[in-house]
This record gives sequence, C-alpha cells and structure tokens, in this order.
Amino acid sequence: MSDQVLEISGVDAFYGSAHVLQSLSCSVGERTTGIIGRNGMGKSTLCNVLMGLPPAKARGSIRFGGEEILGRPSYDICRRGLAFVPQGRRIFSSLTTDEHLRMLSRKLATRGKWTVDAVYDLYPRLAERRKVGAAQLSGGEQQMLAIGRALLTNPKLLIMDEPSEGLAPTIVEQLTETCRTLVSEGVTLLLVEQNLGMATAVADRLLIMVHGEVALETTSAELLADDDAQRRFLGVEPAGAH
Amino acid sequence: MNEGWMSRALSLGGRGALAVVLAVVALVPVLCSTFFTSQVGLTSLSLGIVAVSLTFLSGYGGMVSLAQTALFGVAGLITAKLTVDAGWNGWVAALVGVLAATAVGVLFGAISSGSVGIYFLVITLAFAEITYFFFAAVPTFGAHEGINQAKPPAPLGDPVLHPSAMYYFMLVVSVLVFLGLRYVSRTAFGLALQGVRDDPVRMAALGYNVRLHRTLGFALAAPVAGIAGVLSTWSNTRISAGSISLAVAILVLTAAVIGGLNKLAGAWVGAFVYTICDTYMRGWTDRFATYLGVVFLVIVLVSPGGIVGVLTSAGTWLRRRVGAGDVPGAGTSGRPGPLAEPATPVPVTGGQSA
Amino acid sequence: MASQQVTTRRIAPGLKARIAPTLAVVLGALGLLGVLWQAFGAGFGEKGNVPTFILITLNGLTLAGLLFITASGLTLIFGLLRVTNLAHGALFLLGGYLGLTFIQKGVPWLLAALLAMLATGVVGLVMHQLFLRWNQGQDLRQALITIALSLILADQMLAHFGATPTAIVPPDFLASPTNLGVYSLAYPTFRLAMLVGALVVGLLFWLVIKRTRVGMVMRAGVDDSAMTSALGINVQLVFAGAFFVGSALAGLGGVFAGTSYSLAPGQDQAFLVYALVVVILGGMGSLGGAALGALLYGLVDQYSSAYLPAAYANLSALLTFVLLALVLAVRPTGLFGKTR
Amino acid sequence: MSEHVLQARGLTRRFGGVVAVREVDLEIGQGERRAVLGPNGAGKSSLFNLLAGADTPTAGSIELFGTDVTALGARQRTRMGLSRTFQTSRLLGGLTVEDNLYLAAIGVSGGRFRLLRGSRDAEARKRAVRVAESVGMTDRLGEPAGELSHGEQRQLEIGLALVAEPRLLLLDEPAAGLSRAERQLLTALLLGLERDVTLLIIEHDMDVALTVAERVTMMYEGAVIVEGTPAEIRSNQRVHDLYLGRAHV
Repeated sequence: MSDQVLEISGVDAFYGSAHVLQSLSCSVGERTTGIIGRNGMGKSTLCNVLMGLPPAKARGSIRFGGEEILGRPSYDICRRGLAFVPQGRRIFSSLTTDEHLRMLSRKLATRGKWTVDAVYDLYPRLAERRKVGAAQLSGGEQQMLAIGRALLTNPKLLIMDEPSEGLAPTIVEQLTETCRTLVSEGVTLLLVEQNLGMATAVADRLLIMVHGEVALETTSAELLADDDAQRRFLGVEPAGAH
Repeated sequence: MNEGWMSRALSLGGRGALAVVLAVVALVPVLCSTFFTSQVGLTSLSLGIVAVSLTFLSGYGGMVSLAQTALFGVAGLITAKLTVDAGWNGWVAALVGVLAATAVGVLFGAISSGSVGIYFLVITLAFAEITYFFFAAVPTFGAHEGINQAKPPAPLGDPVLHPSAMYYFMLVVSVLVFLGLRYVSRTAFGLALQGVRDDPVRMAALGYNVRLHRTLGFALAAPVAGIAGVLSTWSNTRISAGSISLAVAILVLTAAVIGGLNKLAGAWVGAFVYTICDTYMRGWTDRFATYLGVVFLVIVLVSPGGIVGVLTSAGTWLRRRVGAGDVPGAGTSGRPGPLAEPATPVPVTGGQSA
Repeated sequence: MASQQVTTRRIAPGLKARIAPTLAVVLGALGLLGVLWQAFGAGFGEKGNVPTFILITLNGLTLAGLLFITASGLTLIFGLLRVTNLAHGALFLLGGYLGLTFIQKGVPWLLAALLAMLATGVVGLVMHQLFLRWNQGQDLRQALITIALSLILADQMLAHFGATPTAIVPPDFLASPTNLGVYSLAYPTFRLAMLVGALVVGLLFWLVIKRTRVGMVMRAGVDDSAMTSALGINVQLVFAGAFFVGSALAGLGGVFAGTSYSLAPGQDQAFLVYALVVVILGGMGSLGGAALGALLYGLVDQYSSAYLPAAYANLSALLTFVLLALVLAVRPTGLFGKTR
Repeated sequence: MSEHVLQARGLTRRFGGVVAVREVDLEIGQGERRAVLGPNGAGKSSLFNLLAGADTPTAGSIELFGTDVTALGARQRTRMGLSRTFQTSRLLGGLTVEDNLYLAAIGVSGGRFRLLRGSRDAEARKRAVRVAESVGMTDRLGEPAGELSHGEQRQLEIGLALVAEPRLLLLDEPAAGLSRAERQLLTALLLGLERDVTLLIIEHDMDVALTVAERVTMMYEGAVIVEGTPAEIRSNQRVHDLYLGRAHV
C-alpha cells in the first residue's frame, strides 16, 4: 500500500459540456492539504468528483487507501472513510440539529472516536440548539453542523469545500480555530478554499488550482511571502500566459 | 465511387418504398375489402389525426397532453347533436363543433400553460376526466347512450357499406393536416414553439412570451383533435361519452408513442399499427391489451422515437454502412469551429448519487 | 429553476390574481351553506333530514379513509422519488384481487389483507428496480413507463379474475352493522373499521417519519438525496423501501375497496384518478395534504351526490374536479404543496 | 460624458435574512466596457439577475436608456434593447444554429407569432447569417445547437445576444469552461464589438475581464466597494485583501 491517502491521477471531469478538470493529478498524504484558487477554477467540481456526487462526470483514476473509488456510489465512498463538508453547507431543512446527527448510520458513528456526544462537546453551541430546526440556525452554526455530521462518519480524510464562504470574518476566525483543533487531534483535512488567510492558517501544504489543473505546489510560508504569486493566482490580476 | 452509387441506390430505394406505401394507402378502397376500408382504414385515419394533435404538442411544444380526446369529444358530440337533433347541415355543424373544440382548447391551454412535464400531464388528465364526466352526465348529449345516427353529409356516402368516398375524404384531410402542421413547424411561430420546448428561460430572455406561446400551441392543436372527432363520429355514425373515456385517452397516447412522439408521421403509423392489431389480433388472442402494453413499454424503454424513429435510424445506419463518404453529416459532425477545442471527449464514468 | 418560475409568475399581477381566490372562497362557502341548509333546514326531529345527513357524512368520511390509504402511498413515492406512479391504480386493484383470492382459499381476512399488501409491495418493488430506477430524473419517461405497466397489469387481471364485479366478504367480527345510538341508525361496521384503518396508517406514518432514524433519513432524502448519500447512507435502499411501502398501501386500499365496495376492471383507473386528485389537492408529496385532500374529496363527493338539486344530480361526479380547479386557483401547488 | 445607458439606484435584494445585494448604485455610460468583480458570494449574480429582469429588487430602482424599468420583466427589457447571456449555455438544443439565431432576431423585432413566411422573414434570416459569421459559426449553421462542442455553444450563446442588435449587452461569465485558446478568441471577439454596444461583464477570469473592461466595479458582501480603472483596482490594497479573504470590512 502506498503512503498516500488519496491519489488522483489523470482525472478529466465534465460539467455538462464543459471540460472542467483537465487531466488533474495530485495526491494527499497524512498531512493536511489546502487547495486554493479563484472562482470557476474547478475546485468544487473536484470535490464532487471525489465524493461521487452528480452532476459532474469524470474519468481517470482516484485511489483512496489504495482502492479505486471513481465510479463508486457516494455512500460507499463515504463508508470507506471520506467525509464531505459541501459548499453552501447543504443542511437538511426538514431536520432539527439533533436529527442531523442521529440520522447517521450507527455503524459509522461507532467505528471511531467521533460520537454524537463528542460532536456536542466540540460545539457546545449545537448542543444548546439541538431541538431547533436546522434551517433556523445561523450561517456559522450551520457550518458547525455540517462539520459535525461529517465527523460523525469517523472519516480518514475530511474534505471541506469553501467553508468560509458567506460567513462573517469573526466566524471565519472561529472556524479556522476549529479546523486547527481538528488537525491537532489527528483528523486529516483536505481544505478547498478561496480564502488565503484561512487556508494558510490551517494547511501547511498548498496546491494552487488554475483552470482545472494544479498550477503550483507550495507551502503556506512560501505563498505568504510571495506577493506576486498571490496576486496572480488569487487576486485581481491576469494569470497571464504561463 | 462504387460506394456513392450504392448509397444513391439505397436512398432511391428508401424513396421508392415510401412511394409504394403511399400508393397502397391511396388504393386501399380499390385493393381491399369494404370491411378493411371501413374498419381499418377509417378508424386508423381518425385515430391518426387525433394522435397527431398530441404528437404536434409533444414533439414541437414539449407538452404531452391527455386532453386531446376531450377536444375530440367536444367537436364530435356537438356536431352529432346539431345534425341529429337540430337538423343542421352537416358541414356547418362540423364547423361549429371544431370551433367549439378550439375555444375549449384555448381555455385548457391558458390554464395548463404554466405547468410543464408531469404536472402538465396530470392537469390535462383532469381536463379529460372533467369532459368525460360532463358528457356522461348531461342528457342533452345522450349521457352514456351517446348520439346515434349521426350520418356524414350526403357527398361522403354511407361509411359502412360504401366507405371509399369517406376514406378519400379522410385521406385528403389527413394529408392537409400533416402538411399544415409541418408547414407551421417551420414558420416563426412553430420555431418559437420548439424554442419554448427546448429552453423557456432562454426564450423569455429573447423577448418571447412563453406562456402565450404554449397556449397558442395548444389552441392550434385543438381544431386538429376536433376534426378527428367529427370524422370519427361520421365514420362510426355515432359518438358517446364512452368514446372519450380515460381509456381512450391512454389509447391515443399509446398509439402516438408506438408510432413515435417526435415525428408527425408517427401518429398515423402508430394509429395504423394499433388498428390493425385491434382488428385482427383480437381474433387469435384475448390478451391483445397485454401485448400492446408490452410494445408500448419496450418502445418507451428502448426507442423513444417509436417505430418511425427506428426506421429513420435504421435507414441512416444502412446508408452510413454502405456509402460512408456520401452522406452529409454522417461522419463529420464534431468538426471544430474556430473557437472549438479538438473534439471534446465523451465522459465515461458517471459519479452517481446511488 | 427559480428564474423559470419568475417568467411565469409575472403573468397575472394585481386584480387578475385576486379574482380567482375570491371566487373560489365564495363558491366554497355557498356550497357549504347549501349542504347545511338541506341538512338542518327541516329541524332536528326524527322526521327531519339530520339522520340522512349523518349517514352521508359517514359515507364521506369512510370514503375519505379509503382514499387516504390509497393516496398516501402515491404521495410517499412522489415525495421521495419524484416518480408519479401512474400504475398505482393497477397495484390497487391487484391488491384487491389478491386479497379476494386468498380469502377464497380460506385464509382469514386479516392475514389475507396482509399477504395481499406484501405481494403488491413486491410487485411495485420489482417495477421500480427493473424499469424506473435507471431512469431517475426523467419524470415524463417514468410516467409513460408506469402507464405501459398499468395497461399490462390491468389486462392480466382481466384474464385471471374476469370482468364480473366481485366483492370480498368482510371478516366475521366486522360483518354485522354497528348501532350508532342516535336516531336509531345503524352503519356497516367494516366501513367504520376502514376509517380506523386510515387513522392507524396515518398515525404510523407520522410516528415513523417524526420519530425513527428511517424517517429522518427519508426527510433528508427528500431535501437533498445526493448529500444524504454522501453521508454514507444508501439512499437507493431507502427509495426501494419507499416504493415497496407505497405499493403495499395501494394494495391495502384495494382490499378495503373490494370489501366495502366491489372489484371490477376499470376500478384501477378510477381510483388512480381519485388518488391523483386527492394528492394534487393536498400538494404532491405532503402526507398531511393527502389526509386533508382525501377528507375534502370524500365529503364533497358524497354531499354533492346527495344534495345537488335533482336536475343537476348527474353532474355530481364533476364537482370533485371543480373542487380541484378551485383549490388550484387559490394555491397552484395544492393546499400543502411546497413552492419549488 | 454621454448619457447613461443603465442607472441603478439603491438596489437591494434580500433572500430571507440574507442581503445578497446591498444598496448598489451603478451608472454605465454609452459605449462603456464595464466589469463587475468580486469573490464568491459577493452578490454579482444576484445583481446581474436584477439588471436583466430575471429577479425583482426588494428596494431601489433601475433605469434603462432613461426609462424606469424596475417593474418590467426580462421580456420587456429585452425588447428595449437589453440582451444577456447565461452562465451555463442556454441554447435551443433541438433547433439548428441558424434557427436559434433567427428566433433571437425576431424575438425583438416582431413577427414572433407569424404563421406565414414573408419578406421580413428573409431580413431576419440574413441577420442570423451575418451574426453567425461574426461569431465564427458560418460553417455550423445547419447543425443542431445541442450537438455543438462546449466552445461552440459559448460562441452561439454570445451570438444569440448579439443578433438582437442590443444597445446594452450583459455577459454572465462568458469564459466559463473555455480552454486557454478559446478564451483568447473570446477576448478578441469582445474587443472587436462596435462601440454602439455597451458591455457589462461578470467574469472570474481576470485575463478576459481586465483586458476587455475599461472600468471595474468591485463588489463584496453585496455592496460596491470600489470602482475604477483596471490599473487602479489592481493596485488597490483593499481589493487585494478582500480577494485573498484577509480583510475585515
């Protein structure tokens, strides 16, 4: 078995007729990794492809723990140890906070250290609001819930797709803190972000995505020191002909 | 060179086959028995016309309607009522009947035009039921008994004993309806209707009133269904509420699907296939409806284009096999335009929601 | 999706939008007044119209019970899978005939009903797995498939069970009429049991959906099935289960209908239409809506056939559709339908 | 300065508790090339929908060519001379490229319900062919739109907006999903447009947006933060911080 947790090689993905990922290859090891890039670069499509979610269609190879997962149904991918915090949180509006956590399979929720009580310990705020309909939660609380329910599947790798989107700066700071806590507790994260501050604070290893390809692999320290790269890949600046 | 000749021969052969079919259709009263002309010929022509009003709606407007038999019934019953009970001239009565069907069609269309897909289907099903129950209940229209002795105008003769005049009249009407609808589909209005079928949001952004177009499309199909109702009444010399029950509405849908919901000609093909089976298969099997259902199911599952779709693709396939270089668009689609990438590969595996 | 609604919503601003609801409410109120006047206008005495009114109301309520059982299966399948199962009526009749066959073989009524439910459930499940599952999302194609299946089923039932209307004998303990204790009225016990059955089905549904893990998963699946799957839940299994239960309920409805009314070819389409009207009235996918829709349908149907002036009595079958039109005029997505 | 083609005042759109567009004032002059930029969730698409008439503002007003159009729908605005493209191509897939363009041509000029073919028809057909040439699709006229490649679909998407001869063209991420070569061609196409068309572009792709636009409006959390030339925007530290998600407003 290889030491990489997730190996993506030569993945092409299509969103409708658009060719969004162009033979993308990269790997994620035991170390938390950040994928950053501007809007429309294929970051979310990558997340959906990893989780086997529609409507993106893909081909190539994605190996997780040595086994091919591309083309497998989503629930199976999750059971193998990949969990997902989606963009926009995708909270179930007909369920209460508590029901979000109770609905998950007990088999998954008892295979590791994350239990419903552990999630409530991590986010006491959710425990206070357990009887509340999830749609009534604030954006930050919904994000906690989305993370909590993903943790409950006791994943080997947790994928987060733009968790900071639409949240107030102070909430983003709190979120960054929780992510750091999770990492220190041994959860491996794949953090897909547009927010440079959050990405660099949480992940040390960074992949920069431009037009469906990994344009650069770097570290947080390097990127923070490279103002030009920041502007080119993330800011208001043409990426130019590279 | 040799291949080009082969393909030309094939295309000639296709056209020849079509010509033979048309000639046979034209000569039915001469070649076939009176029973066949009256039972199979007249029935499949009127069924074909009501089916084509559905094919037009679904193929060009994206609206699969179960209410076409209701409009069929409105025209048929009003015509029968006016000729039999009020003693009107047959042609005038028919005109009034078709106009009434059109008016009802405008109403139905206006109400249902806001819905699409399965909702549209269910709403038109409700229309079909309302119309059925109305005619089944109202004594003026004979309730369940219906109206008998509704004979066609004198020039059309006796549809049972001497059906040729009626047959040719209905054949001419069929051809006119076919050509008319095909013409409409190429006019601004018809193209816009197809645009609404493909993408209503885009059409609204192009300055079109989407609901109005759907309503008018429905209104245009209504007189076609109405004409079929009048012709069916004349050729059977009777009509009743039972002629427009839900079972009949589903039968029309079945015929249209079997023939092909995308091509106008499919309506008559499906109607003919259905009528032939209905007339002769019942003799050697009691389970006619089961076989019909199986054919319906197989067509929906395998070839959404129906019989006509199968024939068309078989023709294209043959031609492509025989004369590959000769058929425009056969092997060359996907030629890149100036902005285009070198042919986008087709996605292989799908991330399923499973 | 949202922008598509916008284009259609703009059509009727201001006054036009007000006319339809007002008209609907006025007509509804007039109808109710008419019924009440007919019922109580002649006083409350033994000779008045009250005894008939009670019987008609009970007829309406028990019919509503039957309709609810049938429609709940339809609305369950629609709510979860977005499939409009137009073979629901055929499954309904199949359940009735199977129940009849078991009873004729000497199986006690209750067991026969249970077996019939199981069998129709399995038939529905097979239908879903073989034909519908791989056409997910193509709602019109699925509707056509279910129409084709209903044609085949209906003809096969005609072949095996004949065209003569037959009825199922109710179980012994429900066979004799119940004394209602007012105006010395008696009412068929089985029909009352049917109403109780509907209440039990409704209660069970509510408990499962609100209180159990399966119910939570179902609600999550309705909200966002892809996300539910990404949390390690095999949504297809839930879908299959829902199709099984929904079809089994159609079968139960058939057994009830066969016992209190009769079984005959054509009943499948009739009850499919009733169930569709009920479900659309209440809002597709809403269980509470199905209950309210069934109640409205049952009462309007029975009151209109009893109380319409004699000259129009034969129009009573139309009135339930008028009710549908009125409700849709006020709320285009039905009483409890979600605007999507 | 020439008269305003588009003028929005105090435009606000709330979705429940969320304010997607917050009191936006926007003025676009005749012939201008304007880009609207901003990170995800900044409210660009919501603003776009309000301007195109696909959505109604909670508060504020929109003036188009000097007329208040706040209460008018997409259809009426289209007939006044506004055209839009869609982020994901919305083509009439069952019709040929030519018929697509033809319908777009008569959608504005009238004759939408005509059941007869006449001389005005030929006029619209001619225009369709002309526009097909200008977006480089002459040899694809007979092809059903549903069978075009992604790049061609994006071309036709712009063609459909152009054929109505709009005075104001709203482009919603025209470069979405295009390859590098295709993006360059798109840029050239936009740069080649006549000056009597005013352009408003929402685009993530900085190569396209900053090359085509003369002025840039920067949005964040539903509000307009800065407005200026591409150079000004590029050198603005606040914009930079916002885009990198480091700023506290």
